[in-house]
Amino acid sequence: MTEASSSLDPQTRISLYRQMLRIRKFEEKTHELYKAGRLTGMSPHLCIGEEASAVGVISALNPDDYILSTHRGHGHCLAKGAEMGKMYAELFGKETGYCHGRGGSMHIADVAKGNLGANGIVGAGCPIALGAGLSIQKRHTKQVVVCFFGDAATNQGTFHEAMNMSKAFRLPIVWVCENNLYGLSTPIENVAATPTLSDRARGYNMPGVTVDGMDVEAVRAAAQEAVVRARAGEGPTLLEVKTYRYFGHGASDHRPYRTREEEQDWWKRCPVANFRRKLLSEGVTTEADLAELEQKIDAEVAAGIAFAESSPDPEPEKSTLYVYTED
Amino acid sequence: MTEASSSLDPQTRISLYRQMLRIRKFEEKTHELYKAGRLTGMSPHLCIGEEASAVGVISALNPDDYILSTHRGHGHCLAKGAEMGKMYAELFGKETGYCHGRGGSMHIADVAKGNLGANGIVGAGCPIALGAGLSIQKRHTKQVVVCFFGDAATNQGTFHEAMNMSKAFRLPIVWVCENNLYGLSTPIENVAATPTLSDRARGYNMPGVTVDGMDVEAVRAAAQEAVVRARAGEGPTLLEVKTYRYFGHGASDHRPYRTREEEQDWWKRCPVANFRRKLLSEGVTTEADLAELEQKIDAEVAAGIAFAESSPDPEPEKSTLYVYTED
Amino acid sequence: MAEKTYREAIIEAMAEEMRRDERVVLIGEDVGRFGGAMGASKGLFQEFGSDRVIDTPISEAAIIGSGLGMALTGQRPIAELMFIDFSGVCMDQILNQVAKVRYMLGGQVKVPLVIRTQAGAGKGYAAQHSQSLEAWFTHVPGLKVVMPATPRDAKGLLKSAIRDDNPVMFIEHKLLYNTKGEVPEDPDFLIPLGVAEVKREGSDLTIVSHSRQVLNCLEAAGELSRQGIEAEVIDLRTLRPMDFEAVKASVEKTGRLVSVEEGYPQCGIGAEVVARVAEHCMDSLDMPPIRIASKDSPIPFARILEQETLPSPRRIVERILAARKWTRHSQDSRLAV
Amino acid sequence: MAEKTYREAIIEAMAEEMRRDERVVLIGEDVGRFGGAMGASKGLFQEFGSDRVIDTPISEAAIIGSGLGMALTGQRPIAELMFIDFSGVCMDQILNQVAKVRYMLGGQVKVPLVIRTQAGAGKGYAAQHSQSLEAWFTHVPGLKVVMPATPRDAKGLLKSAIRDDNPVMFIEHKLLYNTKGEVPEDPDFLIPLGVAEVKREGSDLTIVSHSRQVLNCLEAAGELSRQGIEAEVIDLRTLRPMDFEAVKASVEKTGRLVSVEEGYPQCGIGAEVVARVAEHCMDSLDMPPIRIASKDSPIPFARILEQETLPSPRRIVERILAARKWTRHSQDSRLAV
Ligand SMILES: Cc1ncc(C[n+]2csc(CCOP(=O)(O)OP(=O)(O)O)c2C)c(N)n1
Ligand SMILES: Cc1ncc(C[n+]2csc(CCOP(=O)(O)OP(=O)(O)O)c2C)c(N)n1
Ligand SMILES: [Mg+2]
Ligand SMILES: [Mg+2]
Repeated sequence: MTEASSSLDPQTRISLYRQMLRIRKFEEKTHELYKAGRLTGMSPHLCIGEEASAVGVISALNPDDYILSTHRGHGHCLAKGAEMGKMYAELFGKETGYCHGRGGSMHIADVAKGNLGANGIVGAGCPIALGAGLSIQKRHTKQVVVCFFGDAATNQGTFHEAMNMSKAFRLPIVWVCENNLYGLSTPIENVAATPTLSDRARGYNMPGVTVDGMDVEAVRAAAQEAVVRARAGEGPTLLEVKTYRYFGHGASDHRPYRTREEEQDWWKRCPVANFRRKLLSEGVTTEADLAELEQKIDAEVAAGIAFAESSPDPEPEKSTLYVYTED
Repeated sequence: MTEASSSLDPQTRISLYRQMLRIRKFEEKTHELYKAGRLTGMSPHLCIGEEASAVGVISALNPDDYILSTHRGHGHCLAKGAEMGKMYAELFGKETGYCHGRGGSMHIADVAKGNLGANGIVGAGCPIALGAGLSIQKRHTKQVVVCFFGDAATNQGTFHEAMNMSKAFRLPIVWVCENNLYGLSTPIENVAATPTLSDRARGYNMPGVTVDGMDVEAVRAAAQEAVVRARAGEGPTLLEVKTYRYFGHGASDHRPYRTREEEQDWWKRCPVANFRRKLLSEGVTTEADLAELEQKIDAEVAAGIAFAESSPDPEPEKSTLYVYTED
Repeated sequence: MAEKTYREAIIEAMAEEMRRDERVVLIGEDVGRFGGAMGASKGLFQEFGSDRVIDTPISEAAIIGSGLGMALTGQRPIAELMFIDFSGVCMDQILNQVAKVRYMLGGQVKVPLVIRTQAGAGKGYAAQHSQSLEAWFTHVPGLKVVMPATPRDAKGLLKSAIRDDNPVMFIEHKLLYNTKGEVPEDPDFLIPLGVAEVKREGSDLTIVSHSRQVLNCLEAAGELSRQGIEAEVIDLRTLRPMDFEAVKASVEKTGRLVSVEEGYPQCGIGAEVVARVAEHCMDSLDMPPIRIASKDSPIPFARILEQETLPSPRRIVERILAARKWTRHSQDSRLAV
Repeated sequence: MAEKTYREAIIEAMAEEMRRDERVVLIGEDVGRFGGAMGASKGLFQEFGSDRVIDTPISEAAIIGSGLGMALTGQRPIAELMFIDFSGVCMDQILNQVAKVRYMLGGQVKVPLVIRTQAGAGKGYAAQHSQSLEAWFTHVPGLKVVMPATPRDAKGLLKSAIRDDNPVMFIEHKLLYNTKGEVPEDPDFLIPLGVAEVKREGSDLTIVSHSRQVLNCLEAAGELSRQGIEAEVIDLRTLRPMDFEAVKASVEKTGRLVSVEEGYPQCGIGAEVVARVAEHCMDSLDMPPIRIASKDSPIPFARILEQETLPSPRRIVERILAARKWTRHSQDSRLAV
């Protein structure tokens, strides 16, 4: 790592914390809404526990860099600058949502901010990231693409094709594998040839790095290194972020495939709580300041939900709008 | 390698030579027939130059082991014990061909001999090989599966899924990559992240071996090691066989993408001619014996073609036979 | 006979066939201890163990290929594809390998493989988890395509599919898993593939449908009946081979055809049904046929949009009632009011 | 105007659009220096260089995904898929990404992507290199589907496809590349997508077709004319959106419909055409519609089997002549002998 965690200035560190907390609170509320039966559709895939990945990686990007996100993508979307109101509105299926209610949680996107979209197909973002990389290469813009995917996605053919081509063409891409140990009920160690997923990079002659995904500063530092490499035209990196999803795959998943002890151990490593403690103990901020920050986020959440709730439904007669540009 | 080339007994060595020559002569005749306009359909993908791969690998197998072959599969088919007559008949589209004229060169198969078939889709044999491996594992039969594919096939998603799953499940499979440096017009080095394709194995924690594909004894020895491992339940191996196709991808390919010098250099390494010289210089056989052997093969080729030519066409009214078992 | 859910019927069919024939194995994502994303393999791992109920990586091409490779080497696999929408990532294995290998090899092999998957919308799963792609598979020679609408059919057809020596796409519907119905317990209860069933008799009009839309059609038929129109509802059950004789016999009786499906409208199952009727019994038609399908768009997420997109009993009734106005031989029509 | 081959027309269309708009790029296997497996990109690499004509690994999902990713970030890519049969290995990218992303994202993006590929049988390429899968793509909302039959159409339609802001499956036919015809040289010559063309006028019967089968239909129409039957031949050119108005107008004139396609028979383009006619102008039909397609099997290798499998002028003529016997209103039929 090029940068020790302490080298970050206080404002940046507080900002990292704020972003993680925003995600945590957004997701907690989403969970609550779903449990209360106020969201329709597939139970949202929450990223509670994985906030340091989204925030650490995306904090290493410029606003005009691109990301491709996953079915577990609320954190990525928020970290790339999305508004909570438009996100909640999308989860509620409202006309004011990012996708005008067409996409929902699994297809959330904020293209204006460089988030080219979540994806409901495991591994499907990888080939699309290649195209964004090629287009940057052709336009010589020095942008970078970050493509997120889960541990289980590394077993998809698309992952492989994308890894190979990105390296062969030296594309400015950072491949971020959010390894939360499971793909739905299946422990990755049962179905992957390599227990350490950054080892996959060895088959592509590509730098492969594993980082503690519960430490936002470590994630940011590792991402920054990869981003610098990409921006300098030195090609892609595979960054494995070791993390954990505290909740089930979806709300109906009662996690019979893992123990409560395992979960407790990971809760002890909570990226948000621990970073909070660290900031306080290192004197970077105070309880009072954090309380204020927390209140602001609570207000943002409340305002977001109010916006979503008061928004109109899409017009059913326009259900086929956006199939083609001519519509 | 467990076995020095000289450790093979004379009969085995002569048999290896005989098999290579059979393939060479079969293919030369095929080329001649195609050039003369006597074969219809896509120009056959000849394996001239790659004989040591098919023969070396398959000579390490038992008769009840399985292979999956490729669009460049005549050599595999012959080495696994197919009859020339039924093969030529298939190339001629005759009712007496292995596939009753339904498949042709690209789908040639001899299931009774364990050849589960060539494939027209690059990389498509890999997932099928997994199933053969699973079925062996379940039946505890100690059989082994060899799956052949080209260098370019290692860039397909199916290759990756199969490599990963075979290792995660310790399947009895030998993955044989016939690296002839090109996928159609494209040099593999332009489009692959790793110049040495056995390096791909590193991303799967799998033994990866590169062997001189112009030396049939070296290929056989390397294959044997992998086969022993597979049969012992120790899982798969990726074996890269470095070889060269002396002809174009198909007959209409005039190879603008490579130089005649490069081809000449590889001709100097001809697996058939060099092994012949070796057998003679080491006193394993004599010119006279080889002349006899050659004549026998010429006769087999001639008989095969005569059989094919004199065979009936499929009956057009039965064109839909074999779509379903009820047909 | 016992009242069972569609899900239970599916599980029971697999369990019975696995007991009967040890070559039958199940392979797919999370099908083992977890019991399947839809819970449609619950208990099988516990009974049959990891040799016969195999959890895979998220590698659908490898799953289908594994099924094929096992089928070619003496097993009778069932490969589960979690959502039919994921067929995109393994389509080559289905289209070019599974469906064609027997033909390409001139009959050297049989492919006793069942690909079990589930389709359909109505749960707000949005565009990539709600499709009804049965028309695609029906298009492809070499495959059989089965879509049961009831627990009884699910069991009898799945058992037949497993015993069939040809590849079968067995497509369940995600909204049906919790529906209930009588299911025979005889382990030799089978429903042959390729045979439609008249799910309701009627004399005025023929409604042809399959999978969950059969339930909508029956509901619509109830409403029509209250309005004095007796609809016959034919459940195709198997889309390939299609039991066109059953459709023809009904249309010749009623003189009117409505096809209802949940898939996309163009080149769908309805197109095939209507085209065959037009070719083979146009003279029996007293009114132009009616096709009802999803709207011509990806499936939207928002409930209000999704409901608008899908066929519903109300839409079916409305279309049929509206059609009466343009009945051709309205003089002699039984439908004319 | 100059006489050009279909291949030249394709190359010219791409070259002109690449000159006109530097956002247009071509990506695919062997499309660069080699000029494409079908020679349909010869010279482009030499003129536009490796930034705009990109040779890829054999990774079709990566090719289509690259096209999509470029389209989302300001380029106007053409992605070449060497054979339509290979769509199986990249179908998810086409079905679930390219076709749906604009809709799923509620219009946040446009997808100006052309997927150029080639289809069709007749060269003895066997089951995995001879398919006509246009019905699959036509089934999918979000895609446009174009299949030109002549060099002129190839050029005008490809240029329109490249300028279109929606994803277009542009499907060439392998047997057409060497066919010749007049091709306008005006760089602004465009043929709008979604407009069929009457390729031959006739009063007795309407034949609807597309791609290479249009040539067979024209040949059949010549033979029929010698037998006193004047067939109108409509080339759909674009299958989605389909110019049904053109079909309807013709059927209303002739009273008879024959559809001819090279794809598999069930749930094909012919099913859609016949179904629409049955729904919307059944009263105009004097005879049951006729569907002609490939036989219901994978495409066989042997020439004698392949010829048997495909539609041909002879088969078209025979089917039409046989049909005259069962003309419904044979008294007043112009076709009756
Ligand atoms: C191609 C494909 N296969 C299966 C699924 C169903 N599915 C959705 S998420 C998921 C688990 C993905 O695991 P991972 O990639 O590790 O991401 P995580 O959910 O753990 O964040 C599965 C199996 C899918 N959406 N797409
Ligand atoms: C999925 C797929 N993509 C492309 C092709 C067209 N194609 C057939 S063989 C070939 C080259 C394959 O190269 P390689 O795997 O190295 O085998 P080789 O021909 O060199 O033996 C190509 C591009 C195909 N058949 N299937
Ligand atoms: Mg995971
Ligand atoms: Mg090669």
